[in-house]
Amino acid sequence: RVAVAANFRATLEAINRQFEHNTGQPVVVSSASTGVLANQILHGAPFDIFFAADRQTVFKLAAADTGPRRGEPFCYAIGSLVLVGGDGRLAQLGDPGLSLAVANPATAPYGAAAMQVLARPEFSQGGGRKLLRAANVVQAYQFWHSGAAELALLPRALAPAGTPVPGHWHLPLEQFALTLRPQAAHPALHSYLNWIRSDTVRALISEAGYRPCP
Amino acid sequence: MSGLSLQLDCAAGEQFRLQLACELPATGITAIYGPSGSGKSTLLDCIAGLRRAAADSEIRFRGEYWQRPRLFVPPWQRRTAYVFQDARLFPHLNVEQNLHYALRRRHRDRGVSLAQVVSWLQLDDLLAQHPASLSAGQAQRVAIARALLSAPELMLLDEPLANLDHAASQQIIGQLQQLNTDLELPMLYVSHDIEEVSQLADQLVLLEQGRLAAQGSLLDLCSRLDTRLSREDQAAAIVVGTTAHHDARFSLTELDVEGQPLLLAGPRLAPGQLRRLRIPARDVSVCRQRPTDSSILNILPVTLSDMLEEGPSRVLLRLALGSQFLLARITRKSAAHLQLQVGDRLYAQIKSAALLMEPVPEDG
Amino acid sequence: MSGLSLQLDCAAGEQFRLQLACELPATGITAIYGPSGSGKSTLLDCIAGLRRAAADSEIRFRGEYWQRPRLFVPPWQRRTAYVFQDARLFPHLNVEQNLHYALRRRHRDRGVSLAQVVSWLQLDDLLAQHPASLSAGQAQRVAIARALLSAPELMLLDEPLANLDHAASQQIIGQLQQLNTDLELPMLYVSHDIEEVSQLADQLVLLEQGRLAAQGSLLDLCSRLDTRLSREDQAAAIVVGTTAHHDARFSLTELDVEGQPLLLAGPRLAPGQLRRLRIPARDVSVCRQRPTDSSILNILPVTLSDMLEEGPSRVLLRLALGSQFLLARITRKSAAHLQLQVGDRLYAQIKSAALLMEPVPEDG
Amino acid sequence: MSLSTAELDAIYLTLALAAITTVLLLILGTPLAWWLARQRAQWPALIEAIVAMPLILPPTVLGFYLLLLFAPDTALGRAWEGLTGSQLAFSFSALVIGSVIYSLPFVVQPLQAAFQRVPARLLDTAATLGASPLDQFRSVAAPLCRRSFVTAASLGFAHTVGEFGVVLMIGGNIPGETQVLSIALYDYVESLRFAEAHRLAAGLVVFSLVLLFALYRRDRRDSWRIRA
Amino acid sequence: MSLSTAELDAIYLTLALAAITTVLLLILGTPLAWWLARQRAQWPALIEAIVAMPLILPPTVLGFYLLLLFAPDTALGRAWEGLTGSQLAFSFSALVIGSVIYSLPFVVQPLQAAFQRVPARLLDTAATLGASPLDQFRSVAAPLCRRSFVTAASLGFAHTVGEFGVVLMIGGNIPGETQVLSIALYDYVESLRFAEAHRLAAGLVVFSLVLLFALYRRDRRDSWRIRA
Ligand SMILES: Nc1ncnc2c1ncn2[C@@H]1O[C@H](COP(=O)(O)OP(=O)(O)OP(=O)(O)O)[C@@H](O)[C@H]1O
Ligand SMILES: Nc1ncnc2c1ncn2[C@@H]1O[C@H](COP(=O)(O)OP(=O)(O)OP(=O)(O)O)[C@@H](O)[C@H]1O
Ligand SMILES: [Mg+2]
Ligand SMILES: [Mg+2]
Repeated sequence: RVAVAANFRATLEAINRQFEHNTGQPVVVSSASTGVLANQILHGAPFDIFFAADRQTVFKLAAADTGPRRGEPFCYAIGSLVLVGGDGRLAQLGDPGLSLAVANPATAPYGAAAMQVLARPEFSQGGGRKLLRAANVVQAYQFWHSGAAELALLPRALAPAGTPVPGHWHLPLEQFALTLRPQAAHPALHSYLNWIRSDTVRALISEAGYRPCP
Repeated sequence: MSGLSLQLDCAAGEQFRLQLACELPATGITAIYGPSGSGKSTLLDCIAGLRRAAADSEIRFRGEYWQRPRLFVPPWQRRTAYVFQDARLFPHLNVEQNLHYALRRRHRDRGVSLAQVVSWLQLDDLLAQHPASLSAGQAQRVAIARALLSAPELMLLDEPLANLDHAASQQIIGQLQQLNTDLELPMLYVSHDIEEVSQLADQLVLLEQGRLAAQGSLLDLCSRLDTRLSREDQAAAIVVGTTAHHDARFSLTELDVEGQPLLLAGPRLAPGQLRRLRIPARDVSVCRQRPTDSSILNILPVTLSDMLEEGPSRVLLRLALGSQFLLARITRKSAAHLQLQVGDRLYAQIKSAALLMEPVPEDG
Repeated sequence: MSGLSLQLDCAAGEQFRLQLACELPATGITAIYGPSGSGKSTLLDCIAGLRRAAADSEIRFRGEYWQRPRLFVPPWQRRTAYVFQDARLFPHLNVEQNLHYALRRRHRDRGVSLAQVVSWLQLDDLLAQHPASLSAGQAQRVAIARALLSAPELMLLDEPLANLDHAASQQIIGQLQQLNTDLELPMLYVSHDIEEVSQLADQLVLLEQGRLAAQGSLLDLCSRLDTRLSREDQAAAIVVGTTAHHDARFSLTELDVEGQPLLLAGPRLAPGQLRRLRIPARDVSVCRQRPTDSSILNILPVTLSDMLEEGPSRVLLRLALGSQFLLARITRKSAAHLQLQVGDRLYAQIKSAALLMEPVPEDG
Repeated sequence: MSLSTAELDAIYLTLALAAITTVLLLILGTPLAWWLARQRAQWPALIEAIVAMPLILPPTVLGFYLLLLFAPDTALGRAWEGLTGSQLAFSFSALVIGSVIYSLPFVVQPLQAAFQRVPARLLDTAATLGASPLDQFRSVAAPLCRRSFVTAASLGFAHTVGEFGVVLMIGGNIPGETQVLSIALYDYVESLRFAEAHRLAAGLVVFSLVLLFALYRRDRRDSWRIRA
Repeated sequence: MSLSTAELDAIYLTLALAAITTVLLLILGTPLAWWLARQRAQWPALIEAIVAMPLILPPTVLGFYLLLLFAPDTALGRAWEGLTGSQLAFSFSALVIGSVIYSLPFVVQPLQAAFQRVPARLLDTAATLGASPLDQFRSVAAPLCRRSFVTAASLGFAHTVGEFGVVLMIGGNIPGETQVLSIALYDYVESLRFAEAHRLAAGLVVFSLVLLFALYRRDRRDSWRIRA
């Protein structure tokens, strides 16, 4: 059983399809926001592995000593940010007349990264803009998609056609995963982990708009 | 301007249908009399606009249509007040608020005041009570008060005294009569108590199974032998007399009925006034010779104008007194014993008679 | 085993308090009589257990406590049936279902059947109707039927006939009396109609402002001059007689009252039966000589045992007929004219008398 | 317990939203419920079912559809912008509209059930005393159904306070503008800041408890006086 | 329109959850509402306020607290595991319990408002005919309040179908076990599969519409017969 942050769900389902095809092992996917899943895991949710959308949550979980023995957190993908909407120029981020949707910086790493981008001096004139904080990146996408927001800063995975934002404008968007059971007891889990680290999967991940982890 | 003209066809359920056409005066008190289930309440509902008679029905009051094809004046614009058979006080308002409810929405400015109504119906002690805590008779008194306060142009009363004791209802009957004349407020009064009816009513409408069985002035209908009224146990004739002198010593008033004196107990009345009397048939006996040492004071010479056998043992007599009539109910045995024949000259002994405008029972 | 013994103290609101202690027989019909607001319904509520009298009150029925300090038998275990002043039919059930409701929960197995009750109260046509569509009188009949079907050991009736016409109520009164004897079903019967009361009741409880004003057998109370009853317009005496022969030709039954014959209209009765008669005071007149050619058949020799002036114009006479008494209401003028004195031997002319067990009015 | 400005803003917004929504709900829901209760025909059952619809869709999904409806390039969005000069989506007005739609069944249904049990006899009585239909409603039906108004208003209010999915979706979580308490609380839980979450939740619960307790107690006192 | 197995699973789970929850809600809510309606004292107003509490907390937050309560290391969690042998959190049973708590006010409040208006006179009448208090309730109060039962049941059912925050939190979105329709729908929207989302939402709406319409229409027919 796999718990996955909502933004990675589509990618992971593609990965799992191949795994199931190769091994005949079924994989059950549960998705929700990283925060909800973390809460559930803290309170005994029966997941074997958790793909979070950030780094922090996973380390917090690993540090908490409740529950069965957990593995080491590992990085499985690095996200990147793109700008969608308007005429595609990054300079629009400095225009106070355009509304901008971002994920909630308090809970979503892409939201935090977006805020770091907006904090750059070249966009300071845009301080008066209408900033829409969606619950997560998907909702930010929906805000923009529905036409209610003119611009949005989104993961490249959601909007491959968007204008990329230079990676050094924000802290790296590492996505970490964590095994929640001792691998030894679960041969299937072991083979699944090996599959995730395989090159095929790495290719799939970068195809989906992520960069591979170092 | 005329009165209240009705042409109604109103089905209630599958089995019952009220169908009648009549003209009622828009003055005085009209009693609607009939057995239970004959459609009395249905009739009032139609007049008040709470039930919708069939589209071709017509209701006209003082020249104004309340219903006719393609016209239906809603109940709140009809200027009637309705005292329902169940009191229907508003449960969320106390007695005083129930009265104010009517007062604030009164149909016209002329009308009785709250203080008057409260004292007439003796509601002072009840004003703060909620309807649920009233006794049935008290609730009925409040309902009458509330209807009066809405200052209607037509008052509909559906057995308003059913839950009141004799003394209380006598008092309210007196007040209703007073209001009827003082305010020129016509009333339709449903009752199955014939005593009540003949005390109050000028006109009578007899209903039977949703149809008009008879209609006319109380005086006429009461002395006829062919209506349902005469078959009642409490059949009575109504006669009219003029007040003559008052005997202060015995507190008796003499009435002149067709040239004959009739003594009634009760308070002093100014002479020369027209008054109605109700004389129950079972309180009248007849004899061929005038008795002299009896406690019966009222002994009048009459002519036997009609006889009707009622069942195996009783006979109803219609006795002419000048142009008016008395009814007497006697046994068939007495009739045989006295060898009564239509046209006989007899003496009617009247044991009791009631003055209707000032309802004080009287006996001889 | 005794009857129903009451010792009640029950406050309703701030102003009203019912306080009485009495023993009532657990057979026959006991009338509870009193003006509106005197606490009649409150009394029945206490007996049924719907109102809780103060903790030190006691109610005992046939030796079994229904209430006493630290004991309160809930209403559904008291085996009473209650006909309320408002019919209180269940609005979500039709007439038949209302009747079945009582039938399914009946208090004991012995009891009348649905078919019987339906035919007694003529409910056949109404069975499918919902309560909201019934006329007031129809609803009352259904309520009586429902109470009967619960096969109670004590029947409480709160003005069950207030909305019925005379003919219908006469019929139901007859049936209630029948049931009372056939099923040995004691009844407490609230009414402010004294005619109804004296037709039905064996015992009488007079209430006034929450207190017991008088209590006793109807016969006693009715011929006393000192109770509220004698001050009523409809005051009447009750006498007991034995049926003698029947005159088939005129359909008259002769009753023997204290050795005197009294003729009553009505169907044949087997000789030798005890029967009660109600003789209204206003239907009795007196004279010093026996009249001969009058339609009044019943003329009985009596002795004047008491006189009571009622207001300025009337006098109430108590007339001894053997060991029983008649009441006569005459004018003060007649009394003066006849120079009446206590002890005088007179003739009482009885215009009408009603046989109570088989309520057929009669006249002489 | 001290509150941050953001929290105070959120509390203020929440109360304003819940109060305005409740008032609007009563204004809209009352006539609708009255109409539904007094219609004899069968087809208004369809309207009843439609009113219940917002309950069926998960709040975020309902919010998504509302967002599609409110967007500036839809008919409604354009009309609104033409009328008021500002955008509908992500405005406080949008929150109000969304909340009203979402909470409508909680107001309409209890009221309708209550109105259906107002005895027609009493309305008729009022009519014969000269009360027009509106007056009959005001002076008879409404006071008889007061408990159901309390129920409707408190369900509507409480639900708006706790509502979250719809508000998040169409509000855009703008602090001081559309960030209500429920979202702030949600944020704390999401970011595993349990201490703050507990504090805010406790505050919310205590506040609502006091408010509702006072409301219900008053209603109890008044309604027993009438029923006695 | 063909449905995937996952969707069929979700539909089945949703219906089972909503049905079981509604039944439980009526079983628990009816006596509670009756008790609240017949208590004359003032303090039960506190119980009324507490019953309304689940409305005030945003669903996910409420879910979070329920999760704290249900976790395997709490008293309740341990007791449950001891009794049934399986874990409470993330089970179907947990969903049921959570839904019942969350929807309780929607059932208790309309019922209470209705019960308060049952005339004591009629209950007394039933008592004199030999009906015990339970029987009085069954045979008089309940039928008189049938419309409010319809309201309560349909609010409870619809709300359970649409509920989402609590279910997501305490259920864990496990397909075939705790993934109900509302979560599946949420998943579609979240993963930008709008076509599927529209299809599922439309199906849900049409289904509920038909169900509720039938229910309300029946109620209309029956209740007018009585009121006529
Ligand atoms: N909806 C209905 N369905 C069937 N019958 C009905 C309906 N409404 C009224 N009725 C019948 O109409 C008849 C007339 O009723 P109404 O109330 O007018 O009688 P009433 O003369 O006032 O009698 P009461 O003196 O007992 O009050 C009754 O037989 C009643 O059962
Ligand atoms: N809760 C209350 N508050 C104040 N007064 C009350 C309350 N309940 C009853 N009463 C009073 O108690 C008295 C007795 O009422 P009850 O109903 O017993 O009278 P009743 O003899 O049955 O009269 P009726 O013949 O009119 O039915 C009335 O005066 C009534 O107003
Ligand atoms: Mg009637
Ligand atoms: Mg009474």
